[in-house]
Amino acid sequence: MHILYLIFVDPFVQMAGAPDLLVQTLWEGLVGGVLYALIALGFVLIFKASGVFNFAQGIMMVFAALTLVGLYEKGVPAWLALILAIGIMYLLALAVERVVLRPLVNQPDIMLFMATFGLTYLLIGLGEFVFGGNPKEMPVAALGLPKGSLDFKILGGLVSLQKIDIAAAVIASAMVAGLALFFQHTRIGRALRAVADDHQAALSVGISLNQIWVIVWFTAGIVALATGIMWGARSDVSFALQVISLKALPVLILGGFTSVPGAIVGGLIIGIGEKLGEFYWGPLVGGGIESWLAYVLALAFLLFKPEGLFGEKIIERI
Amino acid sequence: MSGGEILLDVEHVSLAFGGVRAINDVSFNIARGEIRAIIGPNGAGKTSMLNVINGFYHPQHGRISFHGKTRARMKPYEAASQGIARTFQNVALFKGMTTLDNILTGRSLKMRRNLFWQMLRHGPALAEEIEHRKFCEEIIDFLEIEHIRKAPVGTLPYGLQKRVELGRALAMEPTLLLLDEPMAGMNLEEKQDMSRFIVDVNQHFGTTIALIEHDIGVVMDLSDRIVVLEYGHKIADGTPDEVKSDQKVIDAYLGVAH
Amino acid sequence: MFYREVGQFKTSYAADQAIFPIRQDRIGLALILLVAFVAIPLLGGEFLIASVMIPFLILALAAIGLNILIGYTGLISLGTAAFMGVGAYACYKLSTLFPQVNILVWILTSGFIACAVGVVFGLPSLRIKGFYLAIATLAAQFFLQWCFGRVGWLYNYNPSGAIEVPGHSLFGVAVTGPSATPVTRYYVVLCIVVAMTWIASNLVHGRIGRNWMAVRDMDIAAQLMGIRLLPAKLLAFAVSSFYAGVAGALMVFIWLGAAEPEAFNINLSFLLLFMVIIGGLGSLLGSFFGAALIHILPIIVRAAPNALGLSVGSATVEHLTYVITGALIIFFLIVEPHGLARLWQIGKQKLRAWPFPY
Amino acid sequence: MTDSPQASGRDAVEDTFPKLLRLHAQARGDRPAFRHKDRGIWKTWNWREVYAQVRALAHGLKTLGVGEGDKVAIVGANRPMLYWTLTATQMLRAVPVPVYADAVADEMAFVIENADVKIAVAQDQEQVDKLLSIADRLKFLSHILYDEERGLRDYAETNLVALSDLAAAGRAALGAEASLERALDVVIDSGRADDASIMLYTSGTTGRSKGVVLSAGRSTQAARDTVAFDHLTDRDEQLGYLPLAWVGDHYMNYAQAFVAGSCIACPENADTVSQDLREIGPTFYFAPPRVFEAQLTRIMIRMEDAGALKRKMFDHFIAVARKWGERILNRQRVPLPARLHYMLGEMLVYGPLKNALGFSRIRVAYTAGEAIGGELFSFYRSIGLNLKQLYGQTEAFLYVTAHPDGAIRADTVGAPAPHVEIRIADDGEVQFKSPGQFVCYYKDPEKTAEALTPDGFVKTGDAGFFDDDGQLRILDRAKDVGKLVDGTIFAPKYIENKLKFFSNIKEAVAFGDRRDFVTVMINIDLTAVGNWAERNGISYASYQEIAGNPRVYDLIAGHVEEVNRSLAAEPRMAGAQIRRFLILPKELDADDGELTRTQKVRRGFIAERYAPLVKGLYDGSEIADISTEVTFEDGRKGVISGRVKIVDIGQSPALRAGSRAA
Repeated sequence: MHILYLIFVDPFVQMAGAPDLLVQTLWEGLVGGVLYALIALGFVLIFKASGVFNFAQGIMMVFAALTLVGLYEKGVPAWLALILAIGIMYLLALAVERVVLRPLVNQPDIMLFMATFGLTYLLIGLGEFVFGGNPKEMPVAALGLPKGSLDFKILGGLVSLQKIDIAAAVIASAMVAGLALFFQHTRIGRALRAVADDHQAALSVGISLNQIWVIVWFTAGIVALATGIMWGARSDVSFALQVISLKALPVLILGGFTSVPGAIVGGLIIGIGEKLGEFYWGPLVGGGIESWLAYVLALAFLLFKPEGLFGEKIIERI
Repeated sequence: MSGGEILLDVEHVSLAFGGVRAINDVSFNIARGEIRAIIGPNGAGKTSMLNVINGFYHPQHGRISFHGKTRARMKPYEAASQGIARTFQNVALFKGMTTLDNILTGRSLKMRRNLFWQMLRHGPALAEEIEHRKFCEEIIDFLEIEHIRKAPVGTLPYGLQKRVELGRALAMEPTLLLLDEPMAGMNLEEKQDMSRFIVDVNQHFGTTIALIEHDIGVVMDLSDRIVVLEYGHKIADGTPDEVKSDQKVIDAYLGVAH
Repeated sequence: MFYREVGQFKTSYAADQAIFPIRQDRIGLALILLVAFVAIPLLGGEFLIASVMIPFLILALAAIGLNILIGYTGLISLGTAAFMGVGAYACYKLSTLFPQVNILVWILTSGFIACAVGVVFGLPSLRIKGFYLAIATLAAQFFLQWCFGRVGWLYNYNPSGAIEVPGHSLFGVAVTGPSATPVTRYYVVLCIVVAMTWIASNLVHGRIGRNWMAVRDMDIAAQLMGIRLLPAKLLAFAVSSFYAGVAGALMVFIWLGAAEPEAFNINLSFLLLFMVIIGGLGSLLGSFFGAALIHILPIIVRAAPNALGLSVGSATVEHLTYVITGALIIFFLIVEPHGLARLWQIGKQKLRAWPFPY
Repeated sequence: MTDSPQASGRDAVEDTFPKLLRLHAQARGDRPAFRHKDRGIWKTWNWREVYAQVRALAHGLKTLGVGEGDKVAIVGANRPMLYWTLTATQMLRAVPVPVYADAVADEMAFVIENADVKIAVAQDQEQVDKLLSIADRLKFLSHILYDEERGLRDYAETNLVALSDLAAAGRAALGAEASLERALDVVIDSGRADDASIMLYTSGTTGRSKGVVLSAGRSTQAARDTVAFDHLTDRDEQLGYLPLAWVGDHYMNYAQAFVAGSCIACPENADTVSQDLREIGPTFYFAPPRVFEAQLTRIMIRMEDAGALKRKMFDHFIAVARKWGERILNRQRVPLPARLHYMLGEMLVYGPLKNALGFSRIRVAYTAGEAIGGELFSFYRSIGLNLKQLYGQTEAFLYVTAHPDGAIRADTVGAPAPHVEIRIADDGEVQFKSPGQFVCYYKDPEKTAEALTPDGFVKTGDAGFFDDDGQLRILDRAKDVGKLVDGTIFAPKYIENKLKFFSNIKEAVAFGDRRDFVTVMINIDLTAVGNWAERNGISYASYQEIAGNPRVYDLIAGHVEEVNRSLAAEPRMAGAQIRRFLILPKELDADDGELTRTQKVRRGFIAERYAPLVKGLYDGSEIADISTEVTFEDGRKGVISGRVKIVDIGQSPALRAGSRAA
């Protein structure tokens, strides 16, 4: 009886009791969610355009951030480091298209999926090999990102929002908007959408598949970079972030592999969900449930709606 | 033959994917021991009909009774255990396995030895394995594919793959055998072989056969009765001669295709 | 070239169905076993036995388990490490609760416990496939790993949060704990691995194996053969996790001697996956190849520079290993998706057809 | 008829095959006697089982009214059941008449009618259908038996019986009634040496085919001799893949196996023979030259695709083999280094090669039927395959001459087989008396008389001669052998064969009878020459064009000179070297009547059809014009005409025998 109370009543009592804490938690979750959403976003881009389930998307984020910080630590001015980082993401996109996608085109998806595992390891190894494995600090100031926090006295308590988080939220929304426009109103964007539907169509637009892949991976790279900066600003930059980046996967399952809005909504759900879970229910089981809550949510979700919130229904033809 | 006992009865079956109506209130039956053809232009719902019969699709309306037992929603493996076997339009073999193993999978319903014996693969398990190997060898002999017994099916020419697939279906000792375009993409000689096999199966094993085929000549020779579908509707049903002379059929199908 | 198959005709199905129908292969196998059972213990140094062979065999066992799932049944799992963990922790609990019971019994029992857990997490595999399933198994990975860290009962509330293996002996010979000699531990592992490999090969060569492959190659047709997907897939999960569980137990009890939850983190799952990919999907032999490569690679990377007289930090070694492993994966997927096992097959075919090219 | 004089004094107790079978059943009952790849595995029967089975069949046949002297036709591929029925027939002192399985209904009808066949045994539905289609014409035919039931279950015919049922019934009856067993034993014992053991119909290249009657005593005797000659034992394995109706199979497999107690393995079906050969790995093997030829071609083609290094190695060791292989096989003295070199080759090439071909375990291999190319012959010997030639005839129950171990040469057919007496008639025809010598042609005394000399020698109809070391050489059909004006023997086939051993030459037609010198018309082999042309950058549009190409002429001229050289090496032939030749602008074709259906050149016809060319060959002109009708692939007729170049060829000085061009 007591246990049921602890699970189904007590948490809500707490929420009501300390609304400021609730708001704080929600905000935390929201920001986390936004970042998940960004990773997932890059992922969806690639999946839509090249049908590749890019397991390495999370690592690309860490790699991008690491490159940026690494260069900065090597004395490169932040703005230049940023540009270089972007450049490297472009090279990466090229390399991936050449070395991985092109040879494996027409292979079963599962092959490409596994190839991205290889990519993951390659990037981890490379990043650490070049810049060293020790955690690094994101040069927030140098990148002109705000520091410190805004505190509001509301709901009889204190809610403090990290400026960086606000920035993150803003930038994230900006990027989403930007991408949306890009897809709707540019030739390439339309081509990308076409590819998602069928590859011939893309060619008709007059862009080769290979180019498209490069573009997509590059875009995903930039998204990764931005995300990486945000994450990095909130915690140190190291491949420990890898674990966080995997969170993008359950997000995808919720959102569906092919839906941009799905990625965003899914991200928010997961982000907020796990924060609330951790904060209000976690203590019941000794905390730390953040590490798996997302996956279990996703799993539960899979069983009832395999195609995700916004994904197209998969009809099996015989 | 068509006078014989009814083996499978399809009554007023309708099937739709989302909005698309694939089959529309179709009824026909298959008598035990006959060769029954389902023909019609592409997209007439022939394959869907087969999929309904062996439980891949579940019709929204209508009922299907097999062996007199009317079924609600039947799973494919249930259909299999009731004795309905099937080959596919585009060969659906287990590419990673050899001809022999493919045919052996057809026996899996008949294999009883449990995990324990399977782990040892000696005594009863091996005995069972061998007993079924013998059966499969009969099929291999029947289909004249001795020379590719141990070859991975992925590497075989199309015509032979079709033959192996038939063998796999036969391994189930089905009472009703559904053949989806058994001769698609075959050259004349291969077609003749395949027709011979189909007739032999029907006569020597007494297997009832329902087949979809585009080669009208073959259909007319092989089948006892023919159902003609068009856009999910049944437009004719009867002996080859009846169907041949049916005006609707001539307009809808023969006229178009040939 | 060494094959002389003329006159090796089969007069019974038993002989024809044998797993090694060619005499020369049987001889080869015998030689390998001879080396494993006699030569290595006699001639092998402490390092070879304790740091190369034992881990290699254990990893190979886990790889076989995973291969049954991915290679034979076509179900991707990223949670193998967790299932190994279940085996390890189960064995730890059981052997500490009932120390007097023969440790081998517990090692196998913990296999069954892992098996049960595996089935639970395998349930979704009916509804979902491919990457979806992969992600679902991540749930197992993280949830179980969390349990190992947070559920004190599992590690007997050790302040360290780790599990230390108490000494156990078998017929008076110490097989676990500090007092156990490498050779004894090696023999324990070897026997178990050989036995379980034999069983695995029996399974995959029989009805069950065929059903798995049928599900893998064309699940629709498989259903038509009367194969029910759920039981087939769950059985694959069960067997797979059983192997993982036993491997996990061995890993802690025979190899490491102690372990923290981190020992079973997602990286191990990845490594096992790589072993299977590089070794060869759908090949038991491949599992051994893969395990050997992935396990020995870092050792080589570590040793190589020293041999060249350079000194390289252990961190760098790790990074290099990562790079090489990653590159290898991509390389194999592109060049030979069926991995080392297929290369082996091709080589063998060439020898059989010698002097002809095919 | 009594045993031929040679046989006297060597009579053994087992003078019939049933008696031999009984002997093996007692002496080596557990040794394998027959194998058959059936349903994927090699079903094996030991001698005891076979004996029991044959007795059962015999009794079954008896119940169908088969008795002494009755004829039983056997139609089908090599199946143990058919071999057994054959023995069962002999057991009843009836006469088995194997019929070629690929014979069309009419040919079959002729044989069965001519042999007064009472019961026909068919392998499967196909043969049964053939038999039924002609049944009404066969007054004596009472029953048709069959081995493979597939498709025959629901045949209405009442006189259609499954061998398995017959055997089962027989077994049951014998089991029930000991008296029947004894009765059967009595029949077996009553079998006599001069019982007709089998009738083999010689394929009718010349006129109607004749039923060659062979007696039990002589057959077993002949087999005994050659079994001893080649040391066959009950450890030997043979592959029964040649037509039952051909003396080759009946002797090499059936007769020798029944004498030696060795094992006969029957392949699964026609298209798995080479695979089955590999699996069984026979120790005694017999194949016509064309089989070995095709084999070699396949080897070379497959090696083409091998990597450069591997091919180098292959060529290197093959060269080594050509140099030393035969000497080593003939146990001649060979320097140690060469021996070691060869051993290495055995490990790297010859061994694996023989393995790939299924020859690894062969102790003795024979080839016969046509002349075999020296190159070809020594290739197989050089890689360690003990390949030998024999010269034989159905009338001799095969063996007339054979290569004795140690004295083997491509250009002879060997020395007289044991107890065979050979003489060369004045007209050069080879005549013999042999242990296995036939009794008569069935129901054909004139033909029989024609075939025999007054003093009981058999005329082979082949011209030949013994060379210095007592080995026989066959030149040609006697009637084709002619003389040049100067009296030198002119053996067209002999010369043509020498030419045809070159892969570039498909057909050759030699002229010279009653002329001053020898000339030939040559048909190039388009595939071989085509490849050569490709390699040498010679482009061509048509057969006619490449045939006329001067460089092709040079190529062929080279071959012709080669042939002259080897002719020069043979005292009797040196005079009959080729003086002039030309290359025909079209391929000789059976559709145009230039070849027989069995691809033999019809010299006379060609001579008149290409009269202008023949004239050109002899009036010394450089070119001759010809226009002739051709039949195209699609059967359309057309006329091709053109000028054909004629070339003179230098003569090689006649050498003394001894040094010989291979």
